[in-house]
Amino acid sequence: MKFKTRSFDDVPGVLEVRDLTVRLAGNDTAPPVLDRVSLKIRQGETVCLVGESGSGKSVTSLSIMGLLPKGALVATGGRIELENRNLLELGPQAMRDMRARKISMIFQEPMTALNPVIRVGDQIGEVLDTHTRLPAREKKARVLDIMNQVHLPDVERIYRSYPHQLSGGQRQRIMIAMALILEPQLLIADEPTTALDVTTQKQILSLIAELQETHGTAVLFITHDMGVVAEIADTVHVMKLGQIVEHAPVEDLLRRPRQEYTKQLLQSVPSLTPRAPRAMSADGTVLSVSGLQKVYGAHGVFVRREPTRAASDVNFSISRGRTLGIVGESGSGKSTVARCIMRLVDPTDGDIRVADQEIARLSRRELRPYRKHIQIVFQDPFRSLNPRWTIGRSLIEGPLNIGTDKQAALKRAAELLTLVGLPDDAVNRYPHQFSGGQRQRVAIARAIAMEPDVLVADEAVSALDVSVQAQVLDLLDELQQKLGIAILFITHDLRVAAQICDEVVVMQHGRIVEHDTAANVLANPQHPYTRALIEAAPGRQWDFANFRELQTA
Amino acid sequence: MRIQERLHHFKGHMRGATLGLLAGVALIGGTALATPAMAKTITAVMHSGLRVLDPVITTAHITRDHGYMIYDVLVAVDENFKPQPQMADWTVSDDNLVYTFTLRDGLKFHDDAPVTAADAVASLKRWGKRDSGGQLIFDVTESLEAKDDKTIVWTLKSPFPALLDTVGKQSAVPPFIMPERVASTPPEEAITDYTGSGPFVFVEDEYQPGVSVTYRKFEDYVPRSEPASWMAGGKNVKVDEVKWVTMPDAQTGINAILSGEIDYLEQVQIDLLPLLETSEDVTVETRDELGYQTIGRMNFKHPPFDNKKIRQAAQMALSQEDVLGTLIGNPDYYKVCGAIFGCGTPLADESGSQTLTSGGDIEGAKKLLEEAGYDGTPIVLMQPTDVVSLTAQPVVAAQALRNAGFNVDMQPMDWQTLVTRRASQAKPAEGGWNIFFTNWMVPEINSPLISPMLNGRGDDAWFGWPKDDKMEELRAAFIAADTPEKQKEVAVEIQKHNMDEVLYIPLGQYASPQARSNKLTNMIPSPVPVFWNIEKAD
Amino acid sequence: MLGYIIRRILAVIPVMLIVAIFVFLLLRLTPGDPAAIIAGDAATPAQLERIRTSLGLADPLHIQFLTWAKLLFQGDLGTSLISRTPVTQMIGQRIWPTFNIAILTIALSVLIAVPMGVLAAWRHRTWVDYLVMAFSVLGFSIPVFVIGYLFIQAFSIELRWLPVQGYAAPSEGFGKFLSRAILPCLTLATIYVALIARMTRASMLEVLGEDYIRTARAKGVKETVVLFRHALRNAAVPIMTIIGTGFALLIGGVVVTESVFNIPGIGRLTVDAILARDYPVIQGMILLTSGLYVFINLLIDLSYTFFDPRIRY
Amino acid sequence: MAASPQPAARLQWLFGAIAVPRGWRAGAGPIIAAIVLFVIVFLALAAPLIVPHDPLAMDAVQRLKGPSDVHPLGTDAYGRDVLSRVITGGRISLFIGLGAAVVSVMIGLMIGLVSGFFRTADAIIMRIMDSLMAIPSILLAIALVALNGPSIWSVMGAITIPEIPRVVRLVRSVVLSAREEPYVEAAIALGSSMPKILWQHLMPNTLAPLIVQGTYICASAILTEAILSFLGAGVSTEIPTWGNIMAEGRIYFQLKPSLIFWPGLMLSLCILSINLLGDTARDMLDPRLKKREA
Repeated sequence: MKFKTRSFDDVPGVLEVRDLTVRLAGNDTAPPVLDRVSLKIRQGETVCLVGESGSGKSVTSLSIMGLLPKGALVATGGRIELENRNLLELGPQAMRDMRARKISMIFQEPMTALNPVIRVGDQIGEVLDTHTRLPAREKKARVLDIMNQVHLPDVERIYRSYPHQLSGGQRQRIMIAMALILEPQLLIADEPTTALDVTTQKQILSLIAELQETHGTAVLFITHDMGVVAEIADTVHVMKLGQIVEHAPVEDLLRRPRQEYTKQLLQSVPSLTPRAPRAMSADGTVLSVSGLQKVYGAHGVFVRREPTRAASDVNFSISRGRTLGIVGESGSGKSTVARCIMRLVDPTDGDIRVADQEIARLSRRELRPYRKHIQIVFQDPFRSLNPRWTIGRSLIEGPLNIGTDKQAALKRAAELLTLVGLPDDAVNRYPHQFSGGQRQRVAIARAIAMEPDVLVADEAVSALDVSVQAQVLDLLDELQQKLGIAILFITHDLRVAAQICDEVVVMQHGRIVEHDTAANVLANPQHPYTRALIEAAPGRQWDFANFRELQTA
Repeated sequence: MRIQERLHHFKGHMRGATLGLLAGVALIGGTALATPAMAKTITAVMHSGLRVLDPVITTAHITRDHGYMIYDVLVAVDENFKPQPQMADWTVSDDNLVYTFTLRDGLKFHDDAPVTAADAVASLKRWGKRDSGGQLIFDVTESLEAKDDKTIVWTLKSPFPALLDTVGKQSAVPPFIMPERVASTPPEEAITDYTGSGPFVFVEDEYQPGVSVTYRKFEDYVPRSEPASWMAGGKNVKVDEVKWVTMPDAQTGINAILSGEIDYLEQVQIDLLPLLETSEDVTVETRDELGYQTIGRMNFKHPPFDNKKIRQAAQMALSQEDVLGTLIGNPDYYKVCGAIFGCGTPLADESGSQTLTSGGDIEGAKKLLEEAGYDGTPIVLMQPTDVVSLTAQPVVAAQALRNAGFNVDMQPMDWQTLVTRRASQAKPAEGGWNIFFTNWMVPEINSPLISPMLNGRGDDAWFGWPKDDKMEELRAAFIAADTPEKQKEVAVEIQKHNMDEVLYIPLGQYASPQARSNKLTNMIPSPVPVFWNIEKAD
Repeated sequence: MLGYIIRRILAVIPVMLIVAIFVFLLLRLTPGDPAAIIAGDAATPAQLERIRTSLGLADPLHIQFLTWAKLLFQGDLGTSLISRTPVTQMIGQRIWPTFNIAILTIALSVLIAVPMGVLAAWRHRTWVDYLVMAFSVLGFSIPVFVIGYLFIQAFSIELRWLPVQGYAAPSEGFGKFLSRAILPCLTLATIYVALIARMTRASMLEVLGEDYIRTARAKGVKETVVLFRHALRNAAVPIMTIIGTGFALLIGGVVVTESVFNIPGIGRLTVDAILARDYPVIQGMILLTSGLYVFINLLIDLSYTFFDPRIRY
Repeated sequence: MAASPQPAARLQWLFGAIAVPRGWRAGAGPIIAAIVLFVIVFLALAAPLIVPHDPLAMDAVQRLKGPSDVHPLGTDAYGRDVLSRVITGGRISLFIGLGAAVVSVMIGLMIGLVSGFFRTADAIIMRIMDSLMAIPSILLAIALVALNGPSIWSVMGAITIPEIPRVVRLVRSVVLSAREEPYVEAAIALGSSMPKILWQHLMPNTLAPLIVQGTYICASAILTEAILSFLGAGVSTEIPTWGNIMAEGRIYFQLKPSLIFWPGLMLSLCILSINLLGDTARDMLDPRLKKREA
């Protein structure tokens, strides 16, 4: 692993934040959202701010931009210095002048950060309109120039496009072009690649690095992903609950974390090295899929749309006690497969056998007795439990459907809660009283309550912070060992797949491009797409949990 | 077609509508009412909107008023209730069987054709099929024909002393003279050709049913030389144009006349008079001293009002003062009057109306009810909710009847439902009725010949369907009476008989004041508002 | 796009058919007899019966419906039973006052309400916001006719600035038109402004929370530009929708306002026709207003593509 | 049903995760509105006990009198006591408002659930609802009142029917979007039957928006009643409502403004309060707004 090692000791600073304190508006008693945060960014330096959700990373960046939500959060103390001026003291007009000229910002969601009703060329041009007086021709020339610099193809066409006509990566390039067109001294990037696929992420990261090189911009990069940190940071600040707990040059931090919290954070990062392979179990196949196909669209009286093949010719099977991972980027068809198997959507063609029964063509009514054999856990823990139902009621819904006695079901529910590591009095509580990780445990318990043969986990840990993610993965592993369930694990994250899967299926454009044991897929990928995926995984040569380079076996 | 032209026009403007919506609105054509420059126009608000243009098919007052604007009549009654020549003079044979009418010179229809005897005959015949008085005459008519262009001969089988009064009557359906081609329309079908014979021309292009109607002076009309008196005499038009507009809201009309936006308001609600009294530009007056009679009518076909005693009890419970006091309020404009032919008319007599005119007799009514053995059968009382001049009567009557011990089921409905329902002979519980109220202009009820309520022919009678042979005998006697004295004698008998049988309950008389701008002068006092003779100052 | 328009127009057919059948049945089952109105107070039952027959009201219901539907198909709405005038002609005479006043009202309302709503959303939870909200709640809470009377009392009777009633076509002079139209428009606009201002505020509040607003602010764009260039256009679709559905409300208001201000429009025509049981006119009017409602909402759906390039039909 | 006994839990069941946002303050407006509404409802309920006169008793001599000791708000055109009529009028107006709200919400809920659930029925139901929406509600109401006579019931029905399609659309849209929620999909996976999912998972989602919608319907029904009375298609004068008191008094607007003023004031205050409470409920329950607060 090659870290950035340039020393910034004698480089002039661009921005200095000193003892910045941010509080909830009108509430002086609650703990501050930011508690005396200090950081310094120097010319050309990339400072990474890492932390889990709620640690105050984004509030820090918004404070610098002067974009704290009005009436909700206020900066009550400290200074933010840029060019010897305290940004916190600037009036609205003066602050507007700073934005885009001195400091720019790009955001996490390129899907929503661009105005959907204005052509992207105009959106970039608006920066020039706001801060300069250029003739129209020159303005357009500059916009096209920056669009070329961010390596957008066919800039004339894209100039006239609306955001929805562009891909996620292209949109993020537009954002970057917009941020850098006036060559600001500081670029704040708030999780700019989190919503992107790994391959796109890689391109964007290298683009930022390239532009930083050519323009000498300082970058404040906010992320939760240690891999990204390892790839791009000069200096790292670790945040927790509104405070900076540790900061150090990147290599120091990854090799020799001083704070316990930093260590924990690093240890939670799943390794790209596959776990030790498990023995094939003797039990038979519990789920087999063959020739599965799903085609969307295509009919309608006046509409002639190209049908979308969300999945085609998908074949695989899982045995008892084994975990099969389906890995792919967004749009690869992995979720479609999961939903077909669950019969939440009806497959266009193909067979699905669960518990020795073909279920692909059963009617909804005929299907119901077979539902118990296969259960699902969804991605979003905030939406997968009925907010109006007590945990207990959610847990017994399935058992009651298959005729279990209510008292018995409730007793079982309490046991299940203990099993997933929750207090058994949780039965009488409501979902909103639990954290995301806890809710995901409840969702797992609800699925397990049916005593299924197969558990489908559809991005079940993707919305969780790494430390929580690790706990939930451990839980799944534990349950599998105790109950011998087969798990179909759908994820976009190769690290997660490496940690939990026995076998991995890689999907692209609705087709399986590679299917092998986890070890083989990760260590010796055959398909170019798989290879690209693995190469794009940031920080892949670093073993975070052990604070050292990855030891290739 | 007009609408398409407009749409086209509209589209054109929309295409160029870059100047904004306001400009667009300005340009889109509305219904432009082109008024000749400097023309003298009277803008009048009448009591209701004109919707039906055939004055023979309907008895609606507004259509009758419209009839007098554009049509003339052969004979017309003057303010002394005497028939006078209008379009024609007449002679009567000694045996009272042959009436010969001679049209005067210079009569012209609005299409410039001269008025001929044939036109008059056709008009009279159509009227005779529709009007109840006319029917009586035609019952005894031997022949009615045009002898030549100017002469009409009407031969009867037996004398009909009131013929001239009936032909010359002011209301409800006078025999308006129309061209023969128009008058040959079947009497059940409305006419569609509005060529008139009167002093004003109907301007068809500017007619908006229920909203406004415009009349232009008919330059070729030759008025008589006598001074105007009611519908008789010279109809001298002294303005260029008369425009009737409708205002659905009493308040609006008053505000409009106060601000000078209109010249004339036919009816002013008496409660609102104080608003007008302070104005120096507006005069409030009673044009028609006779005014209206408000009445109650019971259903003779169904219990309990098939019982004479119970009808009498109901009549006894009512008090004219209460009804009129609530309906009109201001005593200057109402008159307690027990005469079924209306006070101030030649036949007026108040026999048998003591309880009505002296505040009602609740105790007497209770006693009568008891005697009659009233069993509490609910009385379906129909209450119109949308006619201002009929809102108070049902409410007041219901209270009085309840006080007397009646079980009253007051059923509110709009006037349309009421007029439909009153035609139903079904049992009250099955969509029929027991009692309702309405108003008549006094000239519509001032004689047994024309008052519809006095018809005693059972199912052929007016709603309520009394079968009353005695009344029919009295009416025949009235027709046969050939002197005013004899007529009056019979009329008194009819009055007494009505109050005994309670064919209908007269609830008193009220006047409806009008408001006019002081620019208007010389308006003729008459039950029908007429627009000849009026002058308008600049 | 064309395909979409065709589909939408085809979808209108069953809707209008249901409206037609519904209205027809509703009316024919209503007690009330146009013959009685034509004949007047003194008519006898036999005379009524003859008039009824001559109007075709004595035919069986389905025959009456088919007769009407057949004419309708030829673009003929029939003839008024009362005035014997063709319904199309009556509507033609009466639609322009209503149309002009409605257009002016909508223009006025949008011009007042949208800035109000934008301001309220921008100054969320300040006195400006509360004032706008108070007004818009108040606008919903006072009956239209009371508002109309208050305006007349204030501007026409006390101040004598404007005529109390009546209507003048724009062709008679724009000033004359405006002096008579302004009070009815303001009266009608109260509820419409309340409606649009509320929706603008709600929609703007939602949009102002979007990421791209933050992006715009991060570019240093002025607040007015943020509000009107970035936010308002994104907030436009629900605002347009409410303008469309509010059209039904406008029709209701028109009926009352035309009575209060004595405007010879289609609102009064319809109420008069209902009270007189003038079936062809009622049927024609309800079909017309329903058709207009459907048409306006189709236009509004199509206008979405103008405000939001993501919407493609 | 949640078997939990605590009221807090019931609220939870009703409003779900969309509970009152933290830091949300009602402010003075809704509290005043609640007090005003309470007073009006109390007056209406207690009307027969507290009115000084029989609201129907007429007196031709005492017509259109100004305020006096006997008649604190004067008398109307029939000599009836305005104060008694206004107080009593609230009974019927509120009854019509409440009735229209409850009935249209109930019917709309049923139709909406069916429509959101059965795809085949949906097409037909929505066409009918579109048609009903297209007919201007005030014209429909006048026609309906003319059809059935101006009783309380027909006025209520005339106000209710045009509201139904709006409720149906609301319920249907909530059902359609809630169908996509993972917890509903989880329920499908758990083998719950569709009617059960519809009733237990989807229906409760509609309650909060329906309560809000119901308050608006209630307010607009009271207003519509007044407008129907104005147009001559309202409840009979024997049954006083704010609407028909105003409608009867409107020709005396310039002479005796009090005939319109007092019922108008009560009506406006009442509707204002209901609307304010509805807005408050909506602010509390609107998940989008909550997101912004968070």
